[in-house]
Amino acid sequence: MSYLFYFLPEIFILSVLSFVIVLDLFLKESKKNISYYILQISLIIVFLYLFSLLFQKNISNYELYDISNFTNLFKIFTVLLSIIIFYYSYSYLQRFKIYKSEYFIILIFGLLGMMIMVSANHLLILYLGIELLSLSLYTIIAYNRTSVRSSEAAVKYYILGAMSSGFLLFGISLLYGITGSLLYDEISSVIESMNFNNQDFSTHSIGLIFSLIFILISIAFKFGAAPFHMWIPDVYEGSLTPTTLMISTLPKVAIFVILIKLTSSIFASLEIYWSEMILILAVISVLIGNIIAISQTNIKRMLAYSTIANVGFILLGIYTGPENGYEAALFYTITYTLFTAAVFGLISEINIGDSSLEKIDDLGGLNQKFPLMAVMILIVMLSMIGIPPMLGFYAKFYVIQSLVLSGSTVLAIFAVIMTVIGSFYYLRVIKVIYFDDENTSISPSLYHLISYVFVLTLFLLGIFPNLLSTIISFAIGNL
Amino acid sequence: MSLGISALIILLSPLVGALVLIFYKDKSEIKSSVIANISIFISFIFSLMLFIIFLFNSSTTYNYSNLVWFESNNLIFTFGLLVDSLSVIMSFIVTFISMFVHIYSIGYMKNDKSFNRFLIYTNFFTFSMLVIIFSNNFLQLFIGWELVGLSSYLLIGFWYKKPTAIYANMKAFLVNRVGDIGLLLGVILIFINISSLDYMRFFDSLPDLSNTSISLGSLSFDLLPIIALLLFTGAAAKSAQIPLHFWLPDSMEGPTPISALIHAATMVTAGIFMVARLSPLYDLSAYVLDIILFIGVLTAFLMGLVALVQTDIKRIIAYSTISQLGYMTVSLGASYYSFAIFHLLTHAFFKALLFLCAGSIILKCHHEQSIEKMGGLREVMPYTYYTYLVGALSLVGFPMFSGFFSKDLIIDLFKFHGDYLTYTILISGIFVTTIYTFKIFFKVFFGPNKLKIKKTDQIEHSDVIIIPLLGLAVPSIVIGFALFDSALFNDFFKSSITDSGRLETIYNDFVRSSLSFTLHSFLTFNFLALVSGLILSYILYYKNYQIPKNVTQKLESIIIYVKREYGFTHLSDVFFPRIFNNLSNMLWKKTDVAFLDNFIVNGIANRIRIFSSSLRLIQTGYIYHYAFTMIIGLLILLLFFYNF
Amino acid sequence: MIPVSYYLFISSLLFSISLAGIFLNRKNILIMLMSLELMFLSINFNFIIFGNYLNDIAGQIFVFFILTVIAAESAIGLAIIIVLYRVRNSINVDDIGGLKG
Amino acid sequence: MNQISFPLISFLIWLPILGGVILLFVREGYTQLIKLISYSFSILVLLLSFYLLVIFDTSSSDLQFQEKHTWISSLNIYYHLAVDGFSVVFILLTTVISLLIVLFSFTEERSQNNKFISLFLILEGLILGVFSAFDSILFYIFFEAMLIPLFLIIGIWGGSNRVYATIKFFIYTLVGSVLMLVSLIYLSIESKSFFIHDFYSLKLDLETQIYLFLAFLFAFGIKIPMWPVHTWLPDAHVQAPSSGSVILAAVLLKVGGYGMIRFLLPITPEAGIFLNTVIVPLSLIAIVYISFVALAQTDMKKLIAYSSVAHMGFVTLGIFLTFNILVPANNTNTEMILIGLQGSIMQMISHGLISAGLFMCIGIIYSRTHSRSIETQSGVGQVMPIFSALMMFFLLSNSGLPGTSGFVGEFMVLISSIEVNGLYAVLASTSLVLAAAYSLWLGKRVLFGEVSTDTIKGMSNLRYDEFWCLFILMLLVILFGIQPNLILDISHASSNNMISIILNRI
Repeated sequence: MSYLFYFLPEIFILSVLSFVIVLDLFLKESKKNISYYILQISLIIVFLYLFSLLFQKNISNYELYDISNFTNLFKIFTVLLSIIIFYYSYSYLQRFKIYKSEYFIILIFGLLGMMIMVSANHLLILYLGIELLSLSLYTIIAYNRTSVRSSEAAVKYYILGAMSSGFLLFGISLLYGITGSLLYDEISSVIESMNFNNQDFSTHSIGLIFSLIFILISIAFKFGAAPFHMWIPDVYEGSLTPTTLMISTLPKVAIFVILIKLTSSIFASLEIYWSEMILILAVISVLIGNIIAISQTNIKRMLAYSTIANVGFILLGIYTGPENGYEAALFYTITYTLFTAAVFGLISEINIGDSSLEKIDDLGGLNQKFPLMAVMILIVMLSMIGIPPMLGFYAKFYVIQSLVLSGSTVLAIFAVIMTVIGSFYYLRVIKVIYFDDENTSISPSLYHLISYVFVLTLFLLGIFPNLLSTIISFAIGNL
Repeated sequence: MSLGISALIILLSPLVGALVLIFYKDKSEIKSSVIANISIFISFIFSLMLFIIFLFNSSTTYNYSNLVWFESNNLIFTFGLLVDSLSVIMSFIVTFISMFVHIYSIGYMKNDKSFNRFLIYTNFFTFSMLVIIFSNNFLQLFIGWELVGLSSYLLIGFWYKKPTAIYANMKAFLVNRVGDIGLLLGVILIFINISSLDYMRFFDSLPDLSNTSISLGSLSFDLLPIIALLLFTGAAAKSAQIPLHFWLPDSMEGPTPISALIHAATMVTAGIFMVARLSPLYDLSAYVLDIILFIGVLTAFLMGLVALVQTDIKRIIAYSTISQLGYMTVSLGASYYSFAIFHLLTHAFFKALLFLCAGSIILKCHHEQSIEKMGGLREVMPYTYYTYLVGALSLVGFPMFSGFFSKDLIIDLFKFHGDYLTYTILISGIFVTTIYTFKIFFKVFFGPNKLKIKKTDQIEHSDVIIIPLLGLAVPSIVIGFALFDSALFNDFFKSSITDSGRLETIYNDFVRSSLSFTLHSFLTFNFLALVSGLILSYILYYKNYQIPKNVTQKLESIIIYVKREYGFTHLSDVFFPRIFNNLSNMLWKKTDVAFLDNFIVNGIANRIRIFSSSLRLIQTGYIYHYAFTMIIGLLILLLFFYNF
Repeated sequence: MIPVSYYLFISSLLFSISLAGIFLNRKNILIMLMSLELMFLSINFNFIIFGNYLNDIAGQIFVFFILTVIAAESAIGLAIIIVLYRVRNSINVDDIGGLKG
Repeated sequence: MNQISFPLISFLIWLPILGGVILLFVREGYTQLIKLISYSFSILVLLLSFYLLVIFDTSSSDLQFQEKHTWISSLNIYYHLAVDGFSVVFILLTTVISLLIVLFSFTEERSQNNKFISLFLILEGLILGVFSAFDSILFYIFFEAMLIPLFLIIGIWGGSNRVYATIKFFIYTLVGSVLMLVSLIYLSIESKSFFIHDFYSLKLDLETQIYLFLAFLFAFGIKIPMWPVHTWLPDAHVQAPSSGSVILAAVLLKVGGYGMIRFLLPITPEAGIFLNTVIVPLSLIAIVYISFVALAQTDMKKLIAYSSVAHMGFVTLGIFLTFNILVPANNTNTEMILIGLQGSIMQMISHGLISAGLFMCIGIIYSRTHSRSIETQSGVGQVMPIFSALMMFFLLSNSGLPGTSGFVGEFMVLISSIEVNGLYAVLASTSLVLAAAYSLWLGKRVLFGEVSTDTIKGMSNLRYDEFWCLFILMLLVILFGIQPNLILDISHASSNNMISIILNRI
């Protein structure tokens, strides 16, 4: 039973969940926020516990469930991020008087799903994790019952998501049929043993490529890579800002981890194929994301497209292969996630009149009224463009460097040109904030100390990126 | 007292004066004029001293340079002083005239609210002229060259409210800049070939350079003629030679003392001075001398004609200045540099005198400048009358007047060498000169007093105006005679100018002595031309005989044509400005804004924007389209990798 | 016995039909749900075939998991559709196009 | 060699930034406090830079006062600061101009003055960073970061069309610099380090060199700016507030020239020769064509902006001609080329001072009449005589009058150009006339003539602070005109070294 304590986080979260669900029934309307606090505290506990796990020596790996330091770090990151997300969501829901404990319960379910899926060493577990995540996402998008857009977004995401999990399953079934196993290691060794090359057209190779394509597509869908990105703008726009905040950050990291785990274990010997596919997806995503984002007026939608572009960048990083590409991609993912969290957090704290911020132009002249807020957004936007000394610059730098290293300088140039085009729409936000006339109906919520601290930390990370980069390389080392 | 120190004092004293004038609190006319005049006076005294020293011992030269401008490895640019007979005589001229002009301006510029500024400019001008004169290297020459250009710019535009003035000064500066391009390129050519800008180094290395050649693109030239030509363009611009002459007449917009100082006596002769200074170079640069000669002759004659048809008193004298400069250029072209310098000397005095007279006339006539409107001023202003007469006789080269010695020398040169074409042209030049000079004389001082200017019982002007007139009249009479034997033909320039040998021969075979030269001159065509010119202008302008109508009709068109300086006026005032204007506007509006900016730069941005707004339409919002795109993606990947 | 490829053919056919059902359907969302069900059934079919073919139990087990998950999923789906119907009184596919561009 | 105990250069960079950050938190109202802080910081920095100059060993060409600390270990990027001759020259220019700008910024009324000045201080720090960074990525970071403050300065305090101008400026510069980033990364991979001097010893084949060359040329050519990519400059200048134009023209453009000397010359000389027939004409076009364009302007700032482009043409000419020492065919005298290189540095410095003066003058007129039109305004000279004298001085030195620093650079560049090809020299020397034409035309129209409008009649006289800004600049211009050695000595050893590096490449 000794090894159980590696699963303790998941178990703990689960038990807390069941407790809260029950407890919530017996709480008065006015007291319901207690369950929020309980969940928040339990998250913090989990965070600390996971942190302590980092320093465990002799971590024996289990064949079904992966508890390496890599996944551990990932869990730490997700939990940390979800604490912040919880804070933002809570303040938002309180402000708009739509607080319900279920919101957080569902969030935690999603978190659990992610933790499971990244630790999965077995395709079934992976599937279950992904489904757990997706189901909670479906519901949380539809959380805002009274809004047409929210439910519409939910429907779209639901249909397409189910479709994509269908793809995933189809791929898994093919894989299972060909290799006769569901364990990562076994599958990879079997494929290894097949050692076929491009000339080989056996049913096996075709089946393998098919399964690869199907699995990749479903991952690409969850990741939001073009041309499987269609749900992203609608969902981002449709759902509540904190929900968007959640959707745009945590799942991305989880899916990214899945992607590099699959590509580095199961499909390791198929690199010639998947790198090509990822390249195609990456280029399309960067193009579509950056270009369409220019003509957006709704800030959430604009950020959705920018997400697609960023995903393209991450894929470019992965394309360049395990030796240095993964590190670049991981760095990029982390940076992207942090800054998306920051920007959506800031957006969620700005009211226009008595509704939340939608149009970019509503930010007009924020600088005159709330200079500090304006500076925060400025920092975030510049980082998203990739202007040094912001963190975003190093992310782009990593990716471009790995591209040049892998000899595809043309791609590097393409990437930087796209960065320039991308700067158009980020600059527009800055322009609206700093150069436009003041929009009187702006009113940030009162308590955004956390976001100041958060953004300031990010800024300092940009000045001293060494910390982050060392952690990243440590994580990749433990993959 | 060493030459160097005194030269330095001569050089710096005006500058110090200018600085004091700038920073001294009290700007009252009295104080300012005292400061200015003292500073000029000091440098005059010293240059007079030097001049006398050199009269007795002209062979001494003093070459001193150690003030470093900048250095790169072993290439060093320095400032320095070169004191020899040439620079001494020039500094004597400059300071002398500058001093009298300063005195004169006290009266002339009286009650001008920026009197102080005027004196600052004139002091600064004197300084920068002396920089040229005493420089011992090309760099300093160029710097002084530009500085005199600057001060002339400032002084022409002194009355900066007058649109004509600020137009004229800009024109003057730009034309001079055109010349400066040549000068600068020449200087740099010298530098890159001898890695130094020192005159002496240059003269020493001339033999080596004489057979080097440079290539511009495909064709290649001998080096020295190119350098000589480039430098001469600079000289031509400064000394207002055709085709770069047209700035000088307009420059008369400036105050009259300035016309006397800068645009008659000193600055415009800088070109002549430079060529004389570089006589070793020009001796070696074959065909360039012919070009110079040609330009000189052209200028001397044609500009005289233009002077003939002018009516503005100052413009007439200006054109006559140009033609006199032409005479100097001619003698340069004949490689008798000393004669040019000699004519420069005499011309400086009598032309300054004439301008100052004109100034006093204008002052009397309440700034009326057209001679047609004047008349009968003989009784009103006797001093001016007599001094003008002196100046006029000296200008036309009446024997024994100083102008005669220098000018007839130049003309007889060609008789001596048997170049009769040039000789005739120059003689007809004299004829013309005489006509217009006495045209002014008769029209202004005789005839009816049109402007009704009363003869006041007290003196015509305050002393500060009369004294310079007299002070300049004296040398206009005597200096030619005084220096003819003692200096010019006494190897005064031997140490600084290379034509002493030729001087020897011409002196022994032709001139013999000043007296014989004078007496002999009464029997020459020069004198004939002079007298006939005198008579003609007496008939035309004193007796006012009307020439028959039809003749005037015939002449009318020609006169107009000549008035327009044979089309130069049109070229400079209409043609070039228009060309520049259209060209620059075209380049700006069409190329820069329309093409580069709007088409390329903003064009790309707009195209991206349009592309984006059309691309966003693929996001239709319908689930089945989304699903469809997913499936398309699936199929594409499948097909792409199926036939691997 | 029947070669496995036949079964595979059947299942892929089902899969494709379900895909077609999703993007050809212009009327009712429920039909989309049905086609999704069909899709999962085809996948289950796959798993069972392979499990049988490899005579390995994992495939069959996987099917059970899928079935349960699908059940949950369609429950949520229906719930969402009800929400949608509440706010807009129609579950017609063509009416769901508010978010676009 | 020549090490000192405390990190002088870090102080130079971070002090102004610190000052700027402090200013951000000062309330707008406390003008005195703002003045105190900004003056003290900028003066402190100025003194530091003088101290740097004093203890700088001009005889040696190697890096001095090095500070090297690991910064991003996984990328082996170092926090590596140092100075050589080139750096010191530009550092001094920056500190002097910045102080004057701070002085000048208080003469104009504007909202949020504290932020305005704090942005300037931050900008100053970043520029100093550019001039002293020797790790290429650190250089790049400063190079890019400079955009941010100026972007805000133009955008917030700019004129009516400021948004267009500032975004154009931003994107333009970004396009150039990202390409440079790629080539820097390429170089770092080749040389296994980001240290700039390690790039110098790389042996690159011609094709690669050409690509790198074009990338760098694009980056710095936009910054300086060179001919076809100059179109951001007029807009940026016209829209920027006066102080913004001053720092833009006086210092930021020089970053381009500095970068060319640092990167183009030593890293890609063969490419330089290969493309010589393209790039030298570009500079000549900049000189002649842009001078004509300047003639057509009706807006003072635009005119001066274009004249800046023309003057920068001389800088690039001097730099590009340096490649010719590698061509054995036309046996060029290295000494002359060296003079040309030095000349382009001199030209940058003098243009820094002169354009600063001119933009301040225009700012002074604008702050009184709220118009920059050349057509409608005239006769300023009668109302503000002293001011007009100063402005006339700057205009004349802008036209390269000997005795002012404006002449020295052009003279030196002309020397090297005539050494290489007489035709270049002939074309370049036309600027003698053209520059005079547009400068004097501006003076003629605005300063001279009758007073045209009542606003001009009502112009208040020159204030003391304004006067001192201009006066100091004038003194410097004259000083460097008479003693250019003061500048040239500093960079002389480095230029020599640069030449030898280039010669060693082949």
